[in-house]
Amino acid sequence: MKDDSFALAGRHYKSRLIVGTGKYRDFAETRAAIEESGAEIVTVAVRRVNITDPGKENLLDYIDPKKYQILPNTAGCYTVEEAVRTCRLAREAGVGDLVKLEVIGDQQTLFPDVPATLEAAKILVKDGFKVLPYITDDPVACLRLAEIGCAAVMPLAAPIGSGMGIRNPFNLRIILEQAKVPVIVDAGVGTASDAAEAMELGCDGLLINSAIASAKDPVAMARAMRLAVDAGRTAYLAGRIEMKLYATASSPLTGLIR
Amino acid sequence: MKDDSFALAGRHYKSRLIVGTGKYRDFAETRAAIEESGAEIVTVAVRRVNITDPGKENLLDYIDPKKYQILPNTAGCYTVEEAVRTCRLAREAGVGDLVKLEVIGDQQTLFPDVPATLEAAKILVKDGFKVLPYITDDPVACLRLAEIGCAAVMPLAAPIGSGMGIRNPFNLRIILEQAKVPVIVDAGVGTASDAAEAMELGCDGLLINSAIASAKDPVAMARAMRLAVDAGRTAYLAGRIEMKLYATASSPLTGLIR
Amino acid sequence: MKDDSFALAGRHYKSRLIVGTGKYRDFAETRAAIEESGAEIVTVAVRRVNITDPGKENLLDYIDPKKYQILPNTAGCYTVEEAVRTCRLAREAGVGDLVKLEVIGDQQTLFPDVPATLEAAKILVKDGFKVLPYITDDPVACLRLAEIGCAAVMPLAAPIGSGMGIRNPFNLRIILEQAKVPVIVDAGVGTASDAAEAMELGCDGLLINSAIASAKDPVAMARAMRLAVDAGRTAYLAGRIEMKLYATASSPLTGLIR
Amino acid sequence: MKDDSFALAGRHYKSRLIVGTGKYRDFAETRAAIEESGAEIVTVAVRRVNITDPGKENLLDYIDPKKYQILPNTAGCYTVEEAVRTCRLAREAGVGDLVKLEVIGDQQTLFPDVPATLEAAKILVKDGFKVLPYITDDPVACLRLAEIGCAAVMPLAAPIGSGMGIRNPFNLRIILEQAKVPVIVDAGVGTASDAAEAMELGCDGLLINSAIASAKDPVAMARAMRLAVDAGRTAYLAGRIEMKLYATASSPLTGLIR
Amino acid sequence: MSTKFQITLNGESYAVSDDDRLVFLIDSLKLKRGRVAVEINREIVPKANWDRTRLAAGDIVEIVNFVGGG
Amino acid sequence: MSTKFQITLNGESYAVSDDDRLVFLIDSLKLKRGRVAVEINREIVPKANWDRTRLAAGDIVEIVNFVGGG
Amino acid sequence: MSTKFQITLNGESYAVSDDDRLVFLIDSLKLKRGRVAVEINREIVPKANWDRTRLAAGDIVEIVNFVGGG
Amino acid sequence: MSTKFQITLNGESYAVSDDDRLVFLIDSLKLKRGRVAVEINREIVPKANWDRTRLAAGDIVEIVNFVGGG
Repeated sequence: MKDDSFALAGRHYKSRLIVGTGKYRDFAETRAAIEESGAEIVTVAVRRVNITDPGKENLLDYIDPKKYQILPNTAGCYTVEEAVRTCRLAREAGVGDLVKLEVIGDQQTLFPDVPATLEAAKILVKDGFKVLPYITDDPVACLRLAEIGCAAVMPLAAPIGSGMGIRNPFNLRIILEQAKVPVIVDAGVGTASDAAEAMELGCDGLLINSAIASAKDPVAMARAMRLAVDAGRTAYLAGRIEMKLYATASSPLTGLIR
Repeated sequence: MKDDSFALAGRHYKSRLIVGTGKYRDFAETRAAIEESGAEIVTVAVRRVNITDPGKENLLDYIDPKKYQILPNTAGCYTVEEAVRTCRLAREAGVGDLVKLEVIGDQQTLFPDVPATLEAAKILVKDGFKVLPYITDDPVACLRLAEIGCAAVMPLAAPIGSGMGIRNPFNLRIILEQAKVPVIVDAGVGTASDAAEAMELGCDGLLINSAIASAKDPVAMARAMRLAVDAGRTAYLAGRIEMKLYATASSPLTGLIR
Repeated sequence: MKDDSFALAGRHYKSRLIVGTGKYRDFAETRAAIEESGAEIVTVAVRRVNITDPGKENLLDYIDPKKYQILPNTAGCYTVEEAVRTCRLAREAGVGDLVKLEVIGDQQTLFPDVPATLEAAKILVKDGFKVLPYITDDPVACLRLAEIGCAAVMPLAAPIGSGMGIRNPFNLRIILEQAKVPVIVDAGVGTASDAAEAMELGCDGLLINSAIASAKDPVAMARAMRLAVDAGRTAYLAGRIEMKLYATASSPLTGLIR
Repeated sequence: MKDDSFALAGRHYKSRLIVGTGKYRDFAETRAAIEESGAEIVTVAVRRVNITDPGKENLLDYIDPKKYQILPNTAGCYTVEEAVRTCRLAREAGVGDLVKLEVIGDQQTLFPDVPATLEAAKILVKDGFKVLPYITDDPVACLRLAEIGCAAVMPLAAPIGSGMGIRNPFNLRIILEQAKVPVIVDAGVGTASDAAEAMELGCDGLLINSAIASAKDPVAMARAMRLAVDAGRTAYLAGRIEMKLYATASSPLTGLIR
Repeated sequence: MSTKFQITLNGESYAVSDDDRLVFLIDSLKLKRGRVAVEINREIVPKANWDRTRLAAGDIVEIVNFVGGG
Repeated sequence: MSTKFQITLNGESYAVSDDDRLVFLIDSLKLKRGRVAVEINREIVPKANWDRTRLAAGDIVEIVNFVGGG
Repeated sequence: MSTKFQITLNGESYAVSDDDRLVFLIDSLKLKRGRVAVEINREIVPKANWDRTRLAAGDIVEIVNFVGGG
Repeated sequence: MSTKFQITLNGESYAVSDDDRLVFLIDSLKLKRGRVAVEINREIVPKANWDRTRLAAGDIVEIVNFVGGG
């Protein structure tokens, strides 16, 4: 296969895997896992600086913004205002205008608040942001977000951190067939085969955090996810065989001894 | 992860992917796909030489037996006698004593004949063969084959060439938990995520032919399968996160702006 | 089991199956199927009267509003205004204030427009309607609709008329665990086992139209759905056995002959 | 639907549900559950009479052999000889020549020993028994058992008592399409929807014990299973709608207000 | 009876005769009062007002009833 | 009645009295004839032969009936 | 240096010294300019304005940076 | 070279010439010795014996090699 680069918000990336930086034991492990993952885009959260111990090491001492596209998220925001405010602070902090929009609707499920997400996306797009919205696997919500001008849509595969995998591949298939912007599966992936399955469905990219950071061996799982995304994408482009209920011999029927 | 080589019948292999040589357009494509797959063990069928055109090119002109472990199969055999006879001819042809035993029970499904497979395995083991039997995903049949002295068991994931994937992961899990010999999934894999899933279940190896040879782009699919087997095995060793119905935040709850 | 009646919007029903009246060959078949289904609540659409042939028979000549709770829907409405207007006309036509709210977001999927559905629900509840909203299987949207004061929530199992069954039982389980109002699965059921599964998950009710009306034998399928809803509800209350990977004998191990 | 009786070994039955008598709290509960299930065929085990307390109540004091077809099983038998001997004793005890053949291969899974089951079936058929063999969901084994002259085949859906439901509907579909004798799913059903699903696949009958006897409320679950088998069979005969990825409106598109 | 004026009834032009009361229109269409609802120029007309309601030239009238739907 | 000899009944030693007919054993155990089957030394004894069948010292006797099972 | 007045910094009371320029606060906290963003009373203060921006008693100041998140 | 007798080779009639040694047959078919196996009348003939093995009229000979298979 020739060039199969991933175009997102005007840039091209080699890797279709986007990784988060939460839940690691320490920054060294974070860096090691991210390097192993091959990711070029890395999500981060926006939080108050530590006043009591300001000298303290910072994530960006380990994840070089010159090397990685930093993708600030609005995790923890439950209102349009909080989410918009967080994006503006992130942009001011100087990592550009690409943001991962999350407007959470409920603490138990961390599912998005669909109307609030649409409203925040409108404001942010008008404000010049390149918006990657976290959303339910709702084809209609995805259509609306594309109409609003989001750079991609990020339907969830399952609840954040649940590791349940792609609970509803049918909705994803519909979203992909209707999509006019890249579709990046966000949240729910638990293991490598889930990642491969998402890519085989035709997803453009995949965002993973917990499945890597909370694995027994995060660096090894980062490698597994890199391989799985590559495997799934390659299989998608290679064109899989049809499914059949019955068998088809793989050895010839002629020339058998009698 | 340090050494994770695959021990089978007294030899160690780097790759856990075994590939077939059937259904390719030509020998050049066969060779290209097998090289891309990274496989070290390659299955072949035993058939009458072409008398009318004996000079004709032969598979082994393309797949060097010095480089690859050739694994003759008994595909097309419906009786114990045919299968045993085929194995003996294969050994005489000079590729060693490792054989893939298939005693087919029915043309539509190409499912094995379980009693005949057990009987043939007994004869072949006594005769000094290292037997890799194709069998149903029946835990009891797998236990018996191990007792008989087979070098591994090769339960099917789905009918040969069906591309249905792992139809019953539960039986496979039981077989794996009870296994005293390597478990190699044979038949039924359709795409990369199926291969990754098999390895994540803990399978020691995987045998694939149709899913690669009949893909639109066999060489690309061979690459996808290599990556998927590696991804699945790596994820298995890395230790995946538990599945949960509800969410767990991946960004910290502290330090949010107010 | 003693009384297990289904309380909805202040009334109690014996049957937990709600059926639609669309897609039948004729009114006689509609009536026969609805009688066989045992349903007490029947959905209908609101459309212009036929001016050219006003004498023509009408659905309500066959489905007696005194015998059945008529549930007008807003199928075909794509805006808040259309949906609200349709509900008001339905109420004026004299079948009460219970309405099935649908605000469709897209013609291909007929998935609801979540923000518009929430907005219409607010208006209708304030206007005194008892609102049963058709919605995605989004736990957050279901929470909001309950807060707004809807009499129940009606998450879809799969696209309307698709017969795909319960595509995401996990979301349904979450919705049920969080629910403060009855949960009625609407849309997507294809056959009896789907209906039983929905009730076993703990759903309070089920709305079915296409799976009955478009079956080869609609009256027989109506009976199947009645039985399935009863079977699933009964099993839910009876308390099923746990799932286990391994076996447990059902015959005693003692007293075997030797 | 007109007559849809279940023909088995020369007799016709109204009910397609066969129930076991193991694991109940007491004989009264056994009788109550069996009556509620509507079953006409009831499996029993063959064990030594209690010498120390011979007067003790016996199962058949509660399950009248004149009213129910008693179906002795060979549960607990691990060899051909034990199974054949048990069947002969059962016949001598005077409940006829219909037997449920089980030759168990492994204590953990209670999966059948396929070769031993085939061998025992041959002997019993020659000896005049009407044999109902418990077998894996192996299409080839089912073909062989029919050729031997068994009155039906009883593939397992999942391990005995596991409640896992129909783990591999694909194998069952193949068995059903190839079947020349009735197919009765034996073992693995956990709840009502599993039973409905089995019947929708086209199975002729269903054998359930643990799912009823070990439910929190066995009598209620017996009722649920009766309803589910009826629902599934009725749906199978009614002809379900096709599955589609996208939606089809159930309300008319004409006559909408504008 | 001669036509008095035209209205738009359910999207189509409709000739109203001398008797321009809504109730007359309903009855002439042989509609069961208990089964329909009426809008004139987007305003619902309650059944109680049908007798005294008179149609005017150019009125947009919608009369709906229930049909099979899911 | 004095013990005559021992047999093994359902795996346990059992004393047979003067009346060594099988039918007497069955009756003394209060077993319903229609519900049990008997094996002596691995040979089934048809009900028709119970009256004339006599037990012998050391006989291995199995008497079975039906119990709850799946 | 003596305290001049109090502000609320990241939700906690904080004493500002004689030098009440924002830039001084940033530097005294040893924060890397390129890595943080500042809000005063809900208004973002662009980096370009940090030198000339002066804090006032009671100001609500938020200074944020990036942390690990998904 | 004149035909001496007929054998059945891989299911078809085949004429053997004056040189009736198996090794001659193999070579005349241009088969790579290392890649094939030979059965005569259902008995495998080890490579070591090819030189001294002579074919006889009516022999059923099978010569196999490896082909693509899964």
